[in-house]
Amino acid sequence: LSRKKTKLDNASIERYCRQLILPEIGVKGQLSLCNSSVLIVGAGGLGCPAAIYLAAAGIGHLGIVDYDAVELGNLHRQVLHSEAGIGHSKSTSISSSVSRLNSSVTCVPYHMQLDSSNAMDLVHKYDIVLDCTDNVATRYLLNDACVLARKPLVSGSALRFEGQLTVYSYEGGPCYRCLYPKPPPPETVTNCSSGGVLGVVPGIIGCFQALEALKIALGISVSFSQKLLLVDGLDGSLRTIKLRPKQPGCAVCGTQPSVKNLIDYEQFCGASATDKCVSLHLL
Amino acid sequence: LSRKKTKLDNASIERYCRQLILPEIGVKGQLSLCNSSVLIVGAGGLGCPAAIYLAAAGIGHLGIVDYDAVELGNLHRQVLHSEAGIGHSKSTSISSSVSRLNSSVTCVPYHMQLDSSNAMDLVHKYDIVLDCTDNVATRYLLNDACVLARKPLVSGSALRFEGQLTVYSYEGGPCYRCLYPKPPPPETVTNCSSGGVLGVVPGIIGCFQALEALKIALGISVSFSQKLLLVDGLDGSLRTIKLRPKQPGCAVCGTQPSVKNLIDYEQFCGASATDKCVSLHLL
Amino acid sequence: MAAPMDTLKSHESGSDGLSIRLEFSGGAELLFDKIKKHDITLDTSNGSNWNIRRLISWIKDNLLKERPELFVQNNTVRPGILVLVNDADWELVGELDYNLQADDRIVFISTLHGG
Amino acid sequence: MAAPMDTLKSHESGSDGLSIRLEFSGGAELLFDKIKKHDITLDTSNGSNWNIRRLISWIKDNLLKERPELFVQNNTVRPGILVLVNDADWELVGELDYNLQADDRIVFISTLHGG
Ligand SMILES: [Zn+2]
Ligand SMILES: [Zn+2]
Repeated sequence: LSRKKTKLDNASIERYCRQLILPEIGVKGQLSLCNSSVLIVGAGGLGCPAAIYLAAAGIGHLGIVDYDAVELGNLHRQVLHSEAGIGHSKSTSISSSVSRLNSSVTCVPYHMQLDSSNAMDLVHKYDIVLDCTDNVATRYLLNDACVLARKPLVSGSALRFEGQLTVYSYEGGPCYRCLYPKPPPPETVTNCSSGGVLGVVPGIIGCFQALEALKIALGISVSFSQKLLLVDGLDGSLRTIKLRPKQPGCAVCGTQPSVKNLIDYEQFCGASATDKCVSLHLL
Repeated sequence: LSRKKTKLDNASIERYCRQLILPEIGVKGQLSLCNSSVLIVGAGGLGCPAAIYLAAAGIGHLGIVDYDAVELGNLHRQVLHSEAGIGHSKSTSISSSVSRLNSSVTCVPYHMQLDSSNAMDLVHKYDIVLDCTDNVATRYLLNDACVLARKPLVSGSALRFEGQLTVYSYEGGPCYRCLYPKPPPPETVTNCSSGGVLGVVPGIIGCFQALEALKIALGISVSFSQKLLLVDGLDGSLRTIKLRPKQPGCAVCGTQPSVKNLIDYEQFCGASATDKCVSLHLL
Repeated sequence: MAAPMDTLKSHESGSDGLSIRLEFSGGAELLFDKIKKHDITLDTSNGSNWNIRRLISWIKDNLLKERPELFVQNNTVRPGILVLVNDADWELVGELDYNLQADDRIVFISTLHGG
Repeated sequence: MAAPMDTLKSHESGSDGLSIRLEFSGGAELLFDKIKKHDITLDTSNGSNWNIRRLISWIKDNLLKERPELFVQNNTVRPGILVLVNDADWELVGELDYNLQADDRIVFISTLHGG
């Protein structure tokens, strides 16, 4: 996106000194972070913590994709937005919060729906992609785009008191389709609107997404490639699962892929990528 | 601190609807959150995420204690502060961020050093206390104050790529002194200034502190009483340790306590509670 | 790691049945009265093996009260449910053909999509 | 849970020594060349038991290169280090007097204070 930094200025040394002294980072690692770019798809419960911790650590370029506007009902978990921002673009809202914390980070808001016509161009521009979305169709879309563009995908999800995290298509590991070749029947899919979620659970998962992205940018081994982290906030269980390897028969990352270009994911999943909150009748 | 809420207004229903529909919360649980108060001691790497997620969830009253002012070197992990806030009080900075997200939360900044002369009064005013501090003397002070005032203490800590979390003095569990009757020799203590820390690690621990505090406020079982969560961000290990029970011989929570009032903790630990960052000579 | 602790016992305990732990999470527990953990004992009196194929059928007949299509389709779990055998993806151990061992922990997880 | 998997082997393996896993974290690893995990075999040829008291002394003599006072004081670990035996606080199993079993995992953790 721009010229590589080869030297840290004094302001950067002062800003990052507590992480510069970590032997796993040092000046060389900090330069790697400053020269890395991360695309965050979804400016919600996962995207907020992920964006702010990546910006804090000094990832040089962030892109934030979300077509949605801030609503009051988002603020219980989407902590970078504000009451004053209600009605405004979520991606711009995150971008403002990022700039207030670290003006040396270039943060580009993309106020648009990611779809098959625009995903490849966008994904090609970034080194690492974070799946912070909230629907199945966009998850398949983003997976295929990352496989085709050869970008690692750090995927998080949360619902109720539970969260899941894994890194796809990195260092020979599996992709989303290797695990889930067929989309779930639409009637089995629950999103945060209908199932609810405790805000701090995507908070935890979004932090882990930032951590894994930082390790990729630093060239440190990631912890959750071909592994799945399961967090249950209610009973406090934190479990790491060993996943299957990359599948030779996978439709997109296998040896003879049938998916060589992005397809129509709403049709593939039988579900919309833009489910809006259903209104609740509680009382 | 003020009158109890007995009913949720329409704005609250809209704001909290995604967590209201969780059966473990519901209207009754949300009222419990709105009628609870949490004191956060330390407005740094742990205090920032803890404060914002507690405010987002609707904890009615927050108190934020910190004597310090925001520095550029804080911003790699203390994500509620901003470049514009450099030089200003950290507790006020957090309080402003909280108000922007949720103006229905009363957030009181205490710009002061917690010490033996003021801790009891402050701790008595709140239901739950979060230890988000960065030094041994304040950790013993806060432990003793919480034991004497019979308040649960949700304790987090982080250094380098590692974090630790536990809940003290809750439901018959041990206190900090039960585990650590003697303070560590001062020369063995490393803080974030000298040891460094990757910002997202206190981010993860601070989120877990918020989660445990919310469960206490909701009357749901906590996960880390008499248990210690160990997070290693580098190798991705998340381990839960079974701790010793409350110790009958504990100096403060035992059957014949010798500590019945707060003592001089800097003397007890042989270390200051206000270690400031040492300047770094990196290049 | 919950490797089989005592495979000796599993071979000897035919008359007592095969005891395993079932767990449901990610929302799959909502189909089972919201109960996440079930300790069950499978009948081994006719001497035949229990593989996961047979276990899924047993779950459908014995634990699943309503809307079985949200859990089982075409004699396997429906797309979007991941099966774990002792904290490993079932693909690593033979999927439907894996033979259950005493004290195995079999977990059925719904994939989450929220964010 | 890393319970002793094979205590039978531990009793028979006297001639080969007692194999355990040592781990250091929270900064304690900085005293051991930053190596967090050490698989060690303790000499059992004289037939006597290995308890944690003897293990700490062995660590001081064999693994600890410099500034032993940052790890050991008065023949035990210094204040601020927590000892775990197979993911449980050593206070639950007898502290210094706990007798090591084959394949035990003994962890020494420095308490963190940063925030
Ligand atoms: Zn694949
Ligand atoms: Zn105590």
